[in-house]
Amino acid sequence: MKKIEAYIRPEKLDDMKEILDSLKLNGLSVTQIMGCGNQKGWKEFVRGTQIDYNFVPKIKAELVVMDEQVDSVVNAIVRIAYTGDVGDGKIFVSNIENAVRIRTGESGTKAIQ
Amino acid sequence: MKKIEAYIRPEKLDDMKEILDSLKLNGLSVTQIMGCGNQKGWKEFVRGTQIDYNFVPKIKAELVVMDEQVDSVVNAIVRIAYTGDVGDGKIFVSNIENAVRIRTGESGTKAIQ
Amino acid sequence: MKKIEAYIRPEKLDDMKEILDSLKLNGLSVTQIMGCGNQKGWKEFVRGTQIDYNFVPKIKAELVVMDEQVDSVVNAIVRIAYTGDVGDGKIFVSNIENAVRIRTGESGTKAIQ
Amino acid sequence: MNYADVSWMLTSSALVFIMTPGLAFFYGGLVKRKNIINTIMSSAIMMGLGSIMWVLVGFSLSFSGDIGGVIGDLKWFRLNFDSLTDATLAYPNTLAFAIFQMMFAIITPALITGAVAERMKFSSLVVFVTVWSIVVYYPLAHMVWGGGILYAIGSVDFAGGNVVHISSGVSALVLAILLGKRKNFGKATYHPHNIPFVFLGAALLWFGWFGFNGGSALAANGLAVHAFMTTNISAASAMLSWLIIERIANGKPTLVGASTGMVIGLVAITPGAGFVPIWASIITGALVSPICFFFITAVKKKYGYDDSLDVFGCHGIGGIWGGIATGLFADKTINSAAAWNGLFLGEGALLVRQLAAIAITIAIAVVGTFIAFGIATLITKGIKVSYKAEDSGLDISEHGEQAYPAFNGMD
Amino acid sequence: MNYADVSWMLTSSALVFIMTPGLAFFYGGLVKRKNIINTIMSSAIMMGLGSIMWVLVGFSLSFSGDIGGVIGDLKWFRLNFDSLTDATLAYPNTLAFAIFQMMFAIITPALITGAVAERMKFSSLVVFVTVWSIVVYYPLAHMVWGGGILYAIGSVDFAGGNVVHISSGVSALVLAILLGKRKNFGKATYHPHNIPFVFLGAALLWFGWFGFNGGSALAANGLAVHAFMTTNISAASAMLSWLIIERIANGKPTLVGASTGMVIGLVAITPGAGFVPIWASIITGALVSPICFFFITAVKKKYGYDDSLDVFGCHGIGGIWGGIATGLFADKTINSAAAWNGLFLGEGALLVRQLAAIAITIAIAVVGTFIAFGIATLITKGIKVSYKAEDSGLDISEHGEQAYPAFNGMD
Amino acid sequence: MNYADVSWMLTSSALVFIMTPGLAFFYGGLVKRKNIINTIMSSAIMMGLGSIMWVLVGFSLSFSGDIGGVIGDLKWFRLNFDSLTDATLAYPNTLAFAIFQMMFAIITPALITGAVAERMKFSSLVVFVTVWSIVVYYPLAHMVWGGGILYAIGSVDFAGGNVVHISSGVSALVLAILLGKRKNFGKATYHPHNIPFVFLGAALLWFGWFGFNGGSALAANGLAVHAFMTTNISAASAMLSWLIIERIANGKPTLVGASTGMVIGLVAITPGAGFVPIWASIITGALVSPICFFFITAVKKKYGYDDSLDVFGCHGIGGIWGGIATGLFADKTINSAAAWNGLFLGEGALLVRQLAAIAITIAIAVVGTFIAFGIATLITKGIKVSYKAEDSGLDISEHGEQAYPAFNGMD
Ligand SMILES: Nc1ncnc2c1ncn2[C@@H]1O[C@H](COP(=O)(O)OP(=O)(O)O)[C@@H](O)[C@H]1O
Ligand SMILES: Nc1ncnc2c1ncn2[C@@H]1O[C@H](COP(=O)(O)OP(=O)(O)O)[C@@H](O)[C@H]1O
Ligand SMILES: Nc1ncnc2c1ncn2[C@@H]1O[C@H](COP(=O)(O)OP(=O)(O)O)[C@@H](O)[C@H]1O
Repeated sequence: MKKIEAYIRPEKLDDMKEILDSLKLNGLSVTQIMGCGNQKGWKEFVRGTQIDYNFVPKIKAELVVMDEQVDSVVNAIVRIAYTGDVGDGKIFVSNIENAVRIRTGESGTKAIQ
Repeated sequence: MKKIEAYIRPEKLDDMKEILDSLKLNGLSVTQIMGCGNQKGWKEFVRGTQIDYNFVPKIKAELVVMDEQVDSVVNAIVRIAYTGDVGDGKIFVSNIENAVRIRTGESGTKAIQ
Repeated sequence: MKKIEAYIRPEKLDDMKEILDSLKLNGLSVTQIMGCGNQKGWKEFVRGTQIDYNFVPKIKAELVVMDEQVDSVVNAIVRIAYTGDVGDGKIFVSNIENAVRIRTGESGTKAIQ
Repeated sequence: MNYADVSWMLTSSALVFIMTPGLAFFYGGLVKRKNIINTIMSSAIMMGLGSIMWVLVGFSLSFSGDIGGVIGDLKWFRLNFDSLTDATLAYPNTLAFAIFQMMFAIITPALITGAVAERMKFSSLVVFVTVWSIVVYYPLAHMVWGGGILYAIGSVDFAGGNVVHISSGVSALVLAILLGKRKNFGKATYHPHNIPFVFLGAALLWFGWFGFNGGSALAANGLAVHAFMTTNISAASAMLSWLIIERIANGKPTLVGASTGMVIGLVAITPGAGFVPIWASIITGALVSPICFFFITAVKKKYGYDDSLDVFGCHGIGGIWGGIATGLFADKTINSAAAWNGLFLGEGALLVRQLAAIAITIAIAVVGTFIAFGIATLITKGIKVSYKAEDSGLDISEHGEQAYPAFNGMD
Repeated sequence: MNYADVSWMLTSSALVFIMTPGLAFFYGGLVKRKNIINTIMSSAIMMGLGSIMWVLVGFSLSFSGDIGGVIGDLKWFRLNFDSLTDATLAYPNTLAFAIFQMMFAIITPALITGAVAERMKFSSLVVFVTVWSIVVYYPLAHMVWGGGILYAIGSVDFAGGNVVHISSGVSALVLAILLGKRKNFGKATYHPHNIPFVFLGAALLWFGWFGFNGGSALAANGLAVHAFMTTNISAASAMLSWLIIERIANGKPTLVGASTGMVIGLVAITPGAGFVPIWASIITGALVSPICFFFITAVKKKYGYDDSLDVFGCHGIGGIWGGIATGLFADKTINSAAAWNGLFLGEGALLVRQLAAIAITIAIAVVGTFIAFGIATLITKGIKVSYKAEDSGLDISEHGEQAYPAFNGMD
Repeated sequence: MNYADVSWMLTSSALVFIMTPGLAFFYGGLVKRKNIINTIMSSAIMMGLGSIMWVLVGFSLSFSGDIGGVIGDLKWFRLNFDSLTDATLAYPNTLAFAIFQMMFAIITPALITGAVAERMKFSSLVVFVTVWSIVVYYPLAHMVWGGGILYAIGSVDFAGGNVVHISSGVSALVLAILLGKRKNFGKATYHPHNIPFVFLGAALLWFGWFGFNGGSALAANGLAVHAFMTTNISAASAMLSWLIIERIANGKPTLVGASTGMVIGLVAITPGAGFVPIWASIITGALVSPICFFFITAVKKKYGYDDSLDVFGCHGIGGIWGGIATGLFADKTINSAAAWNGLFLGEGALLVRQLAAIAITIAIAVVGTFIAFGIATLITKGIKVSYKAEDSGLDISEHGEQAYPAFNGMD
């Protein structure tokens, strides 16, 4: 099993749900984060004085999937999250050694099917 | 060392603390997340119009533990987080290559003892 | 590639940005978490009655870096996050198998350069 | 106007004033988190713009002289009427009256902005409400309260069912259609992001409405007392009937529902507060909820227009029902300003005039909205933000601010 | 009642009105995030229910006629007393008085709901407050202000120490015990989730209390001025003494503490506001904090009842202390409605009557709460939510709403 | 003072009262999330402390007798003047006046606290405002309104430009400099964490200011009406001019900007509300924004002092401009309390006196702040929190509380 972590624009969250359905995935977890990358934050003016915000709000989506699903999921995320502007985000893939479904006690890939 | 990530119901958070004590673990981190799995979200009515919320609030607990502790911790989490209803959540285990305790500079398993 | 997860004091967040610049790193993601470790939480009094908060607010910083950068980044984080008091936090290092930059489609270490 | 009246009129003016911030929270809580600043600003801007315009031209156009029964003249430009501060002068030639009426001129255009929330350019909105005040609000205020044609035909409107609610509600519908839908309309119609704020706003609206309706007696007299009571009872009744509908239709009574019920109960009693008996205010409130609920859930769905926060469904429909209810329940013994009793007391003449007044108000609102929309489109080159701006939220795109910047992790 | 009085009574009524939303925020900020909607709704529902019941039967049962010194009759059903809107009529035969009193009938049952927060079924709560209004509130209002027995024996209660605070506080205790504890009671007694809201609520309560006590003079006269001042001073004094206690006991003065101190200072001065001199209001306020602090921290702990938001500790105990303080400090020269001076001016008769009135109030509250509890249990088949509903929060389980749905990540 | 005046004075007092909680939200929303409790507490504490001090000594020192034109005596200690509650007594010998003035004595020291937000020890703050009230506020109130020297020289100050705003603004600057900067000053000057709260506060301030200025007529008369209108217009005008500046300077109009504009417009009109014509209130408001904007963005940057929430930039500078504007635009026909017309009506005498009064006020504020700072430093052994406390936030370090404890993940 692999874990896919995608750091994407918040407004793309609605579309993430579609990935689940279309790829018949089992689950997804989403966190609000603040990110900083090539997109260097933004400026606000408070009473005329410039304030630099170094971090921009992003969404982190985590999906644990089976090895053979990784490519299609990553491709699907790239497709929905792409705008072409700086700040589109990144996807990271790492290894998951075991999974357990709490409700049933199943473990291994069964837990995420 | 292994990292245990448990996605559980928010109301189970209070009980997580007990696991630490009973298993003599050293630490735990908790994040609020929105999840989506077999439990497909819920409906709200706003002025009589149905709104679908695709994501339900969950808690993600992260614990880095020594290899030999993994099983007992996972079992303990399953025990407290279980209700039998859809949405109980999942636990994922992955490998951690190194750990550092900032206060002392200790690294490796010493950092989490 | 490696992922560095640092659980640090919230007030140290401002300094994290400097690490990026000084080490020429490409990105960083930050999450608010509640943590519990050797620092056992704190007490509040509500209308004279003591309430125990088991969890203290922390910041989790995630950085995916190239293998050769790990040591310098970890050292830099230790340097800025250190106060010497309980609760300074921990850093964990794990393996990342692949990375994708959504904007360009680049993958592997190119995605994080 | 004696000194007790001065005390009550100033108090009422302060109460009506706080309704606009109340509205800002009512609306602001109902939108997505990334749009609350823009939504609050859309109401707040009227506190500045509406005040200055009123003092310069608005009061004069509404209450000085009469041109064809449709609008006043500019003789009181800059409020330079005689005896400016003589508190004992009779209406309308008194500053206390000008203050009280100013608060109405502030909140009415602010009501419209709920319909276009989450997608209209702020600069366009500023132009729109400026023009709209001139082509719709001042004329209507003149026609109803300044001795114009709606007064002449014998229709009554105690505190602004036509002037405030039908006008803004209908204009909201037209503007929402002209503007077009939100990007995700249909997928995720509503996203109230802070329901306690919705309730805070509704509570401030109810609180302020005591001045709105109670102050419309223009004196600290029995009529003010009466209007205060009918106002409270209609709000209470509508809140309960809305919750009962929700309980039946969706299983659970909600706080957004309770807040909505309060507000439409207040809307519905506005034209009749000083004309109908107390028992009728129970009925007025009890019926406004099913009527509005039907429009919001069924009619809006059917026609698919994107009236973001149901300004038409609440203020337009609620105001129309209120105007009709006044024609049904008015009682001359309560207020002799009504020339006839309502239908329930056996006279149909008033009801007919109420219907005529509603129709005229709708016509003016529709035409005026087209004009204001046209001018706004010309001056600001299109009135809708880009999809990208919708995505990132109007707080960032229009105001460069985030409502709760610590929310995601910064302290 | 002259026109100046009308102005002041309407203003006071609006001020008392805003106390109920204030209470909703005071309570709502003190509960867990997942229960704020339910907590606000528990107060808000009275704005609807309390108003309608009052107009239909409440005012009549409280102020029309007298049956055995205990309750009025139904002659003024639907407020159909003569000269409905004659603002110059003497009390109680005036609509302005009915409006002012209505606001008290709204907030009193709402006070109780803090004791059962986070675990009572909303439907049960609605039944409970309906019955409770009839069996406890209207009788008490009649006994104290409608010429009933508490008036007859010569006890005094300026603005509702017995009628509002002791009645609700004692009923809250009884209901909390009958209802049973929250699932996690003891582990995590309190979870104020939004302390600025707690302060917002307390500030609105203080603001509104100027109308509550100041308006209870029923005229814009020197007594109103006096009551306004004692109200402010007792709140100020109690706030300071609470903060001093916290500083000594726990090391740090808190904002929840300051807010609590304000409120109990206002509670304590309620019965005596128009009877005791200003210096006595300093003492009344200064002492209410240690008394209530003791009950909340020591007595509650000892007996282990789950009065979620300390309604008994604040309103019950604070109200009892206020009734006693009135018996200690009353001064006939301030208000001749008191037949005797207080103990500090050498007369014991009033104090004895105050104690008797407190005892009678407690008895009525206890009996009435059992009745209302019994009826609510029967009609709604149990009044407590399931443990599962407690876990997921009453906002979802009872209202299908989340207060801040963007909180965890949705925009 | 007749009964209508009583009604208006009590209403105005309640309105001024709610300004302090309003200020608490205005300031509280502007600070970092971890400091909102401390910021609210800094204002809230005055609701207790200011009230009690006022009743004991403040009113007497301000309005009883006269010592050298600088301060009153202690004859009315504990408010024991004759005919305490006689509402018909002439000013200042009436309790209604004492109540109204009390609200000013509460909010003025609270204003200062914005300058030292996020870094001053709470205990030090309590000592500071106590001493400051005695050495700065009561003397100034006496000098201006109690017949002292600022009255004697013929300067005018309708509702507290000198007494309230210049005094607090200048003291804020001095105290901010004496206290020293925040740890991260310069890096991250501002962190408004909750902009809706900023707007809520500003809206409550505007609402309350109707009582502040309108009530300063001390009667429900034409002057009150006039002051009500100028107040509203200056706020409106300043809000608009601030937004225009932002639009030009930074591209986007902000809600923090709109809120700031409102407040400084209200500050600027305070001294002249009952002296200048309506057209002048438009100008007064329109100009205060560029003046304050310049001080906040340019002067503050240049000198690098850390006035956290721009109390000097808003209240100090805004108040000075208001005092000058009164000297420019005053019109004796509006209020004969002014002995001369303003410069625009051809007389320079008033302007000279206004400038003198401003200078004297500044001198008193500077000296008084040094004294209060010295005493606070002595008693509480240093007035600044540690860097560690700044890091963890003053809510935890000073009050042991978190504003929104559910924020990071707890329910
Ligand atoms: N090396 C990294 N480690 C962790 N998170 C990262 C890293 N690089 C980028 N991110 C996350 O991805 C988000 C988008 O990155 P950014 O560099 O702006 O996008 P891009 O260059 O692909 O347009 C950042 O805000 C951050 O949250
Ligand atoms: N494959 C997955 N990857 C990431 N998170 C998951 C995955 N599956 C489930 N989750 C998380 O676990 C939560 C509970 O999952 P769900 O499928 O509803 O539980 P179950 O089927 O075990 O009853 C989800 O809300 C989500 O946060
Ligand atoms: N084993 C662990 N797994 C996950 N998170 C941990 C672990 N140990 C510590 N943490 C995180 O690090 C934070 C600081 O840990 P703590 O033990 O208090 O620090 P230290 O002992 O280094 O002073 C905790 O609040 C928690 O968020």
